[in-house]
Amino acid sequence: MKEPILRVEGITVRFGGLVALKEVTFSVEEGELLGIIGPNGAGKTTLFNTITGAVSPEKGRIYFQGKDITSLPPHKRARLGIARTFQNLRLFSRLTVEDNIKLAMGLPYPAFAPLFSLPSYHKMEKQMSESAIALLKTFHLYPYRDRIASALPYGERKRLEIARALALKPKLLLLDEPTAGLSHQEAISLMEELKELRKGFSLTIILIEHNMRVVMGYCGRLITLNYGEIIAEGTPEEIANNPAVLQAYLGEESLC
Amino acid sequence: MRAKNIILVIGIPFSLWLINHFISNPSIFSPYILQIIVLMGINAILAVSWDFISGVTGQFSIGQAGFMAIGAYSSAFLTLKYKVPFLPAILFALILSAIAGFIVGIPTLRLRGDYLAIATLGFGEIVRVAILNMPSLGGATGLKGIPIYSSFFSVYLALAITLWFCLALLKSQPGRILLSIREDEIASQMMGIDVVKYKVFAFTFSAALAGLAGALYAHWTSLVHPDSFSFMKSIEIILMGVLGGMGTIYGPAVGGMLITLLPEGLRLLLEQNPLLYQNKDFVRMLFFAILLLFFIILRPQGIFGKREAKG
Amino acid sequence: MKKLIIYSLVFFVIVGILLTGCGKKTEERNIKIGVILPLTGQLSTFGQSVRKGVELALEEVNREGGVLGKKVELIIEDDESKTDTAQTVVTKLLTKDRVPLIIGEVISSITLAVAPLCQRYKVPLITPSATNADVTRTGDYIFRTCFIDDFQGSALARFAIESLKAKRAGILKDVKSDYSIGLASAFAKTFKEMGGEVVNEQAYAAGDTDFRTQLTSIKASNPDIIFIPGYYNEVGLIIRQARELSIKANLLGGDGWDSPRVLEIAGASAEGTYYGTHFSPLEKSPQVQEFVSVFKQKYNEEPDALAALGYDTLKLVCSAIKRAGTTEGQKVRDELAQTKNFAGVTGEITIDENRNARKPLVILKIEKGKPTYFISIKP
Amino acid sequence: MSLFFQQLINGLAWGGIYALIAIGYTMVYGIMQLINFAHGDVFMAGAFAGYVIAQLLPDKSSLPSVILVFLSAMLFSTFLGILIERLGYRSLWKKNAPRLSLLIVAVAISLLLENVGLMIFGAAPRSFPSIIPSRSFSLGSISFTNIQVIVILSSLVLMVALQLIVMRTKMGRAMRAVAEDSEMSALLGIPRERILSFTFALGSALAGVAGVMVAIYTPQINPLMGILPGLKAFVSAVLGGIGSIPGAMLGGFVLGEAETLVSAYISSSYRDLLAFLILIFVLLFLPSGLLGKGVAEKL
Repeated sequence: MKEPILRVEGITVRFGGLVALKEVTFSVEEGELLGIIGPNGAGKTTLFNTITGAVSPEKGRIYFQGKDITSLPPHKRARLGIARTFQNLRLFSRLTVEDNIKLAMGLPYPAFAPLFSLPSYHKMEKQMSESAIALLKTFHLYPYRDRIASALPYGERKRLEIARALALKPKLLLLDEPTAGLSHQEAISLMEELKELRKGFSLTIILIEHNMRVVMGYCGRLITLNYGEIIAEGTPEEIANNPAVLQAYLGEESLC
Repeated sequence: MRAKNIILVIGIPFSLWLINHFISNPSIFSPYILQIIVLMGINAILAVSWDFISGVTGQFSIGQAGFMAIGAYSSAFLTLKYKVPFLPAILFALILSAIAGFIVGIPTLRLRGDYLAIATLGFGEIVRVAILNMPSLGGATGLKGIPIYSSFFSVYLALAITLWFCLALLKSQPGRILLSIREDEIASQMMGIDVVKYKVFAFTFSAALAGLAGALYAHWTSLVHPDSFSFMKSIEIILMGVLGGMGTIYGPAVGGMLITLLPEGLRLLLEQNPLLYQNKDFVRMLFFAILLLFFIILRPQGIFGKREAKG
Repeated sequence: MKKLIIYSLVFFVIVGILLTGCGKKTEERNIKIGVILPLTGQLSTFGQSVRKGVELALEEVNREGGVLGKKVELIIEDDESKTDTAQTVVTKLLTKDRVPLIIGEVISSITLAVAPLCQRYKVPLITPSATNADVTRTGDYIFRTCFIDDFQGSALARFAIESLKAKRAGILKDVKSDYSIGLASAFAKTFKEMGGEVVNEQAYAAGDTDFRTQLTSIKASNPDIIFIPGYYNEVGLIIRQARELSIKANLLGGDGWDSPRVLEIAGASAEGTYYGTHFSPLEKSPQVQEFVSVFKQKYNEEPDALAALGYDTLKLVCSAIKRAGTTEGQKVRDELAQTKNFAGVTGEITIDENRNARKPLVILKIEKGKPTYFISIKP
Repeated sequence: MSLFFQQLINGLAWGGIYALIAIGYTMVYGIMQLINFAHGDVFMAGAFAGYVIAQLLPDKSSLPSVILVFLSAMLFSTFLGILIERLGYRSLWKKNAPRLSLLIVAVAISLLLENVGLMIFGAAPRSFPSIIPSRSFSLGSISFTNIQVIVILSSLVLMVALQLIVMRTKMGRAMRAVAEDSEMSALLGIPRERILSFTFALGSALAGVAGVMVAIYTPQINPLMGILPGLKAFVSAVLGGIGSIPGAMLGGFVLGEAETLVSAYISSSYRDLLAFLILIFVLLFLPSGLLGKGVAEKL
């Protein structure tokens, strides 16, 4: 059995008195599309923050490709190939669309290179532009190339954030409510694109979503969080009929 | 691309050297105007140094006067007491203020927004009061009789180099990274950028530039005393940056020049009106305050900044 | 397009400045003398007093036909009691107005800052009241018409020991002023040489308003005299707060006390304090009484030491130019250097080899709310 | 030993003054997360208002005229505080402009007040008419003046009064709610603008009183007298725990005493240095101050 790309073991996070995550344990296989669902405040985003290093857990370990990354700072985890988007869009609003993408490419030449316009500087800048443009084209954002991020319509900004995450050439992509605020049609086309990308970039995706049609239609496996605990794990069908999940959502009409 | 650079790298110093002969000769050109022009250059460097850390990297600093003081005093101490020539003294001032920037940068950069601003203000005052209590640095009455090594040429060459360094960085990936830290530190971290390392670099680089300006200032006025590096000086530097247009580097450079030009222009203007002339210094600061308020509320991006489109 | 406008605007501004810069000054009809004084800011009363004395002397000189057949004109500049402003303004006097000679400054720290400029442009600078010894050491173009702190300090120490029978002295000096530091060290040196003991030395910074902490620790060493070589703003508060802390010791100061503001701030608590200065309006000599009456007639108030020094300085400068026969810097400098017993209201002025003046110190005592003549000490 | 107690008393007076000004900083910061740089100058404006009224009064040291001087200072500072909030901060705060702009506006207003003061009153310091003739008492070898006692007592009384207003009255509860979560309180129908003005008014009134107290205690005023005490009062607020009113009081007295002891036992030129060293220390190692509550960065 190949080593799972991500292993989360007994993660507990506490903010003052409030227990945000309690003994959360699960693992993700390479290439999987895992969905995380649960009512508001169940700890979904806190889980993402813990995986990406923004929040340090009180207890528990996190393994990425077999390596223990629990105490790594966020930027090192990103370099290892963990990329994410945010629930409420954290773009670099006064930078151009292209620059937003380039940000994920680190610093490919020595800091002083631009001062003396060394050849390595020109070569790498050209390369960065090319790969950025390629990515923008796949996300149909190329026309907005020189506009500043805050000038884009909402849908386009959502796609830009995902494109920026992909510019990190990640192995694991954490999407925090990617279809939130999108029309049904836009959500479906986004999920189709993500399916293509998963194959193209041999990508593992973890998705936090409230849009049940998206979750049910596209995720291979689902985990349900409630009050910081995993209450159910399984294929979309199993989850749909799981009493604990229904009870957690209380009164929501049947899932499928 | 290459030819253009060579022309610039040789052309600018040569033309500055040429102008220097014409402008520094008291019989041809009035030293009073020269004095203003040199101070314009020094203030431009200071405004750019502030813009690099506050406008570009978004770490609001009210302590530039502290680094300027370190640069001024360290270089003056060497040239005055040990007869060290000008260039090594300037390099020493640069390095010392860079080290100071590094030492101050690491602890304070964990702070956010106005806490950071107040910490840098505290740092600036600590430097001023420390110098005040160092008898070897002339204490409260300052260092006098510093050899006048600065000239139009050295100041504007330093300004040219400062602008070249900062603009080259700004237009390339290091600049983008610093700008991303200004825009959203957490997102920048998530994109794999070691935010602390870059903030400390920005702080150190900005401190070095302020130190350079301090060294040039000391060797032009030939007298430095702690009061000319009070936090009011830091506020004046902020004013230049904000009016010029934060985050553009060339904006604050022009802002620095205009702000220096203002009091002299005001002095000539006010000479006719005795009452205003009587307390012209307050009129100058009053005018600054109103100008600052006008810009912040009506045109926050300053003269050269780009309007932020409302998404 | 917008960028183009802005760039061309900046370009024209710069060219404009460059052009206004050059151009020579035409020869002037009358003799212009530069005067640099603190007319506003922390020490404005000093500047105002010197200005009154200088302007009175100017009237008299011009009434008697001016100098070398030309009327004398003053260009009076205010440096707001700040060294940076003083430097800018003196540069303007030297290079834009091209004055042959400058009277000023009043405060030691500021005089020390502008003296190198005058030395560089070979324009004589005469300070009426800056007593710090280093001032004239800047260069051979720097003169003064008052005594120096070394003399004032030792004279005050001699006065404390001989007249006030003091044994244990406390000192409270202003760390921000060359005058105060120089005077304090001169006093301490002579006081110790004459058998006295400096029991406690405390410092404050100009602009402070609360001195109770320093005064309390001085009080604990129970001195019988406290020497306070400061300027009048702080001195007034120090005297008041000292009496509030029921400190009974004698309080002694230098010419920095010579301003009506001391009595205004300290009020009744200034009773029985002493200070040394250059001049007292109550001196009996006919020349002094005549000066006092003319001064009172013009300004209906009594002249203080600084007004008298200003008056003497302008008269001395005019006599030097008359003797030199020209306003050329080098010649006027030589004449000034050879001044021998010039009869001034503040006493006979002889410029010694260090270009300082040897003058007596006048000690005044504040009695019934008024400074009264007590004793004068010869150099 | 008596020297130590004598120094303590000297420290108490300034402690009270710092505390009164610090309260203004803490309250405004609690609601707007803004360091109101102009607050030190409101303190100065109070002193000058008192000065102008005292000049006009015929019989200066009668009880009614003393009260009139304090009242006029409080009213003028309150009016100034509200004016600053209304013209300077409100438009930006409502647009929730970046905090940087608010900080720069604060600095600009502070410059404005200082230089208007310089234009009208000139830079030379003025002595404040002694509306309370100072009489010194002594307990053993420790001597203190009636003014010191008045300063210390009145600052304590005002602080207790303020604490009552904040803890007991409806307006006080609303203030605390807005400080806790201003969006939520707006949703619950609390008129944020009025609360903001009320907070500025309260803080400025205290600063105005502190201004008159310093004017009587020193007794000297000048248009730039607000800068240093303003900064030190902010240090007190941060030391006590920004946002907590008891913290501001504690911080004020601690800083007042620390400064006095440092300048007594080390040297007075390190007094100002101490304030900033404390500031840096607290900001780095004790961000929530002595009594403050932690401020977590919402992700």
